[in-house]
Amino acid sequence: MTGADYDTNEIMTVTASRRLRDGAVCFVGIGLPSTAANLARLTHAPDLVLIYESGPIGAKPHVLPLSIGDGELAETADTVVSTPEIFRYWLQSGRIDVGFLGAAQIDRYANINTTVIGDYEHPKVRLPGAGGAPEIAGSAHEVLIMLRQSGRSFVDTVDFITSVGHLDGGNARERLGLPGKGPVGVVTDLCVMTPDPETRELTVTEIHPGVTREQIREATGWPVRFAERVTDTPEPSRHELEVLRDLKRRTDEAHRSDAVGR
Amino acid sequence: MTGADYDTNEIMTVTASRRLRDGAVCFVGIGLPSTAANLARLTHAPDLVLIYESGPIGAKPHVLPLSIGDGELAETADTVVSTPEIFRYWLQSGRIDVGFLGAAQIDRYANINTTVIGDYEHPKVRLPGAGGAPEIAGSAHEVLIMLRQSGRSFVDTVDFITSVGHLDGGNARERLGLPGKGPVGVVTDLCVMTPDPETRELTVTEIHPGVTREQIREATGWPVRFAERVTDTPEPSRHELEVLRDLKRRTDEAHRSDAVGR
Amino acid sequence: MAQITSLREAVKELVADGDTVALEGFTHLIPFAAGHEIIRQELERLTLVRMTPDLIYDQLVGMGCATGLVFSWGGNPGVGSLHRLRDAIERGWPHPLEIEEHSHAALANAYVAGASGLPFAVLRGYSGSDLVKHNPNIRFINCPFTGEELAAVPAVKLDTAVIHAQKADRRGNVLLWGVLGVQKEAALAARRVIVTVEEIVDDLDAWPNACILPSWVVSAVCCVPGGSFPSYAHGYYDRNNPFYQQWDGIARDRDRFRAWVQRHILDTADFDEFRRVLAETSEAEQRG
Amino acid sequence: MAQITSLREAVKELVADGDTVALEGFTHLIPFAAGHEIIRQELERLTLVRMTPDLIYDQLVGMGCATGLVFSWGGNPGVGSLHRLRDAIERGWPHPLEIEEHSHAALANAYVAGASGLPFAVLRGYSGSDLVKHNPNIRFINCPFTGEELAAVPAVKLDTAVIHAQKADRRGNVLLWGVLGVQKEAALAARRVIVTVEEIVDDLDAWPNACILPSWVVSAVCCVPGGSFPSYAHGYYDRNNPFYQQWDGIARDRDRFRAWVQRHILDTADFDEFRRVLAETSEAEQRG
Repeated sequence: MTGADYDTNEIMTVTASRRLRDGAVCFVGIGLPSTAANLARLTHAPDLVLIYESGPIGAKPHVLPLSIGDGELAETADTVVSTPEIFRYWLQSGRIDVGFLGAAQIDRYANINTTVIGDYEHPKVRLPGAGGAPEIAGSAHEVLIMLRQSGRSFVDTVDFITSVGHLDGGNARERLGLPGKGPVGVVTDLCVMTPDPETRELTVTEIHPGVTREQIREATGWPVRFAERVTDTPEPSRHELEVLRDLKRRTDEAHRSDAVGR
Repeated sequence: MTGADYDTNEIMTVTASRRLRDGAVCFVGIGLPSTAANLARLTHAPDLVLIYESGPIGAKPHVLPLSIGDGELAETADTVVSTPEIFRYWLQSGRIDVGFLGAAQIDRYANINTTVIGDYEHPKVRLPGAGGAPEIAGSAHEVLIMLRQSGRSFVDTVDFITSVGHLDGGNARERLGLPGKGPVGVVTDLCVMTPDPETRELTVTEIHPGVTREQIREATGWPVRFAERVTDTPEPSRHELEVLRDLKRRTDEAHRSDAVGR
Repeated sequence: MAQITSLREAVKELVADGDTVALEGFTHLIPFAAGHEIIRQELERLTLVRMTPDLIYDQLVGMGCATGLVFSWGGNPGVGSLHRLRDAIERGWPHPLEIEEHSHAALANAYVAGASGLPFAVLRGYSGSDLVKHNPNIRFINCPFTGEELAAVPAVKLDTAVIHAQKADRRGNVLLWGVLGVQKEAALAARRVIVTVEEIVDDLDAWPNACILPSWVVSAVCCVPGGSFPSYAHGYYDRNNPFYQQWDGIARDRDRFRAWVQRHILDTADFDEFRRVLAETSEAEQRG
Repeated sequence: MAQITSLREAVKELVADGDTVALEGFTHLIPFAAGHEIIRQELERLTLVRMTPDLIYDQLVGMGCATGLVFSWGGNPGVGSLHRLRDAIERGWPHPLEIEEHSHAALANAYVAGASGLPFAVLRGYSGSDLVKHNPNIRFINCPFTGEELAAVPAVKLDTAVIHAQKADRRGNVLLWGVLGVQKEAALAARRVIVTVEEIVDDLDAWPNACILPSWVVSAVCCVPGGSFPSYAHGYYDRNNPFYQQWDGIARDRDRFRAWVQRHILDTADFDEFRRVLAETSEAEQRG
């Protein structure tokens, strides 16, 4: 296959999905992470355990949820517990292998902002806020982040740290006594970044087919570093693309059938 | 009817049951309190809500439970919650009108000992311990206590305060900041004692038919006081006795049917 | 014991200006009908508590019913912003809104503390988050055994909790299932509880350990079929995703929002009429 | 992922001398079969945790498997004393037993803290109780918002939790219902989890929001029908009250207790054989 056979969302989703190992317990955010996690479950990781903050444990949705608490999640889960229990018995207890998050804004140390652009008291743009992310970022053994890359979303320093990444780098997390390892990878529509082992600064380690280093530099709000060994992101397989497209088609059909007022 | 038509357990049980008003929410201990509470539910208080520490809320047992977690309680309850939830959401939250307790040993200020006779480190007799009683005694709006009266069970000072009554009397509970009013009555096979409004010392306010003051003095380990107005305990009605005896008969039959090894 | 009554009566009796109120439901069973009734009765100066404000609080905030909001995620799920909420926070329209902002974990724990009769909740959370700098109700305590530092938040204490459930029986016992969110905790953290339900039945037919609110912790039960539209009621109807998408357009513009609320809520007598008028609106739109 | 294995294997692999272990079940689903297997394998120096020690710990303590006990009510429900437990506490037989004694509310909260990954639990309790004087693990803290004083106890942290449940499926997902006690919390507060079940089925057929332990938090699932005798398994068999009454006589006397354990537990290969021998014993007694 050549790069022409899939779009940038598809390679981003497939690349992220491949980072989820079979049998892992994954606390899933809605949107891109949920799509990639379910792709993984439907391809190489059939025993991936999906937990959503609304309460479903072991969800196996046939179509993608549009909201974090869709009935589809409850119907296909092993069980559904209350939201306090999800955060207390399942996340805080350290049972989550991978916290899988999206972000509005991320900085060079993978700190996440989903709260405000500008000043908190007088925001330029008020974003939705924290949701489950701060404790997912703190307690999950590892955090995987997924978002489209641009100079506006990848900034040198976030206006507001909603959910902690590696703070100002180095061993800042250990000093704070955070239980989890924090972000281990950021998957975008252009590349994969991983924290430098020493400084924890996000560094490009994989570049998607057909993407240039210049494109990545332009889409990053700090002078982005490239690892010594930068690899080419393996292309999505035909099977992965078929499963992903089927999933999206099923999802669109399921939701098209709705009509307002009914 | 005359006193000859019922025994001392029966008048104790009937007298205690009459103190539970219809619609009250009652946290019930096993044994005598459970018998009296179910008698109330089957006579004058059909909407009495019975909660057992094992988790049943709104239990309506057809036969008396022998253990605090009998299946009969779960099957007849409105729902069954976990034991932590019972203590957190239902007792600690201040939703219980009446905490209904038994006791091994009680003192003149209605402090309860169910832990040890003698010294804690080198007990003469090791009793079962606290169970749910300390927090029932603290958090229920009112506490009703039921036990057979003797010089050994009614002592001047308990060897060990397992569950707090009125401590050393007066406004000791208020000083401790306890949310509930504490013991408001102790029903025995001889009489009913209630805490003096000022000193909170247990004082005889009702004497069962045929019982003498001398009997009560002999069965009390401190120089017991009698209220200015001591009334005669009303006799059990034929209906109350019939319901109580049916309940006991049903209970005996249900449990006789068991056989070891099966 | 719960009174079985009309939603109009329940809101009139059990919600007052200045109250602290939570209308809960985590994307599922959101009590929209009750939210509309609060708008119809023009309640004011409410402090609203809710993990996910969703459209229901966009409507209440946009109509000026609230002066305070305690929340942990304020977006239009699967769509984007809550424009009325943003307008209130960014530009103080229709009037300023004081916000207390938490994470889901903290607010969920705060509801548990409220339901448990505790003054505060303890959690392992917030470390490194700037929320700590802006919310004085996030504090830190040390474990009396290990010395470890943990976050603490005050318990949620409500004047009135409002939830929607699938079923109640004629005595007012309430059964809900599926995504449970924090509804039980919200109800048990409140002095007064209003429950709207899809149906009132003779027998709940509940399974073991079902999530039930006994009648004696509920103040009023109101039968409002469809009362959580456009969210969903598991076993009854699905989430109406197109409405969530259309809301983005309605709420973007102050005048269009006001006109929509006037026509669909203020000028309707109850939720049934709201549904009828809404259906007319969408037919008209389909005709173009 | 849970291994489906024999109880002998599970105890051999997952319980070691010196471990902190809880065999939980609040009068319901008490894992007696697993307790017997621990006696058969002659495990030592265990610290046992359990709200209600019941006969299962009377047996373990009487056989000298434990050097520590954390508990909140140690009686024979509906009958009286646990004579082996009393003998250990009052006279140090077969050897001294260190006890940490709590109230039900505190120990239940301590299990919740353990399941929640917190180092301690907060409760409104213990005020005025002498337990505070004898248990250094009962401390008091102040609310960082109101200043109110509240009790604190350390979280229960277990090496191994052992519970009995009604059903598991072939993947090792576990379903229990009825009186739930603290089993879920015990399992989630442990590094290793053994679950004995009445039956292993293809499909759990669980209802909404059922109490389920997913396979991935369970170490071993062992099919032991009747494994909670003489307690009960809701939907399978009732509590055997006569056995609880007879235990009073068996446990009163050291030699009679030892002989009973020898014949019924040490000399039997597994729980099935225990049940057969017990049946013989009671027939013999009936013949007199």
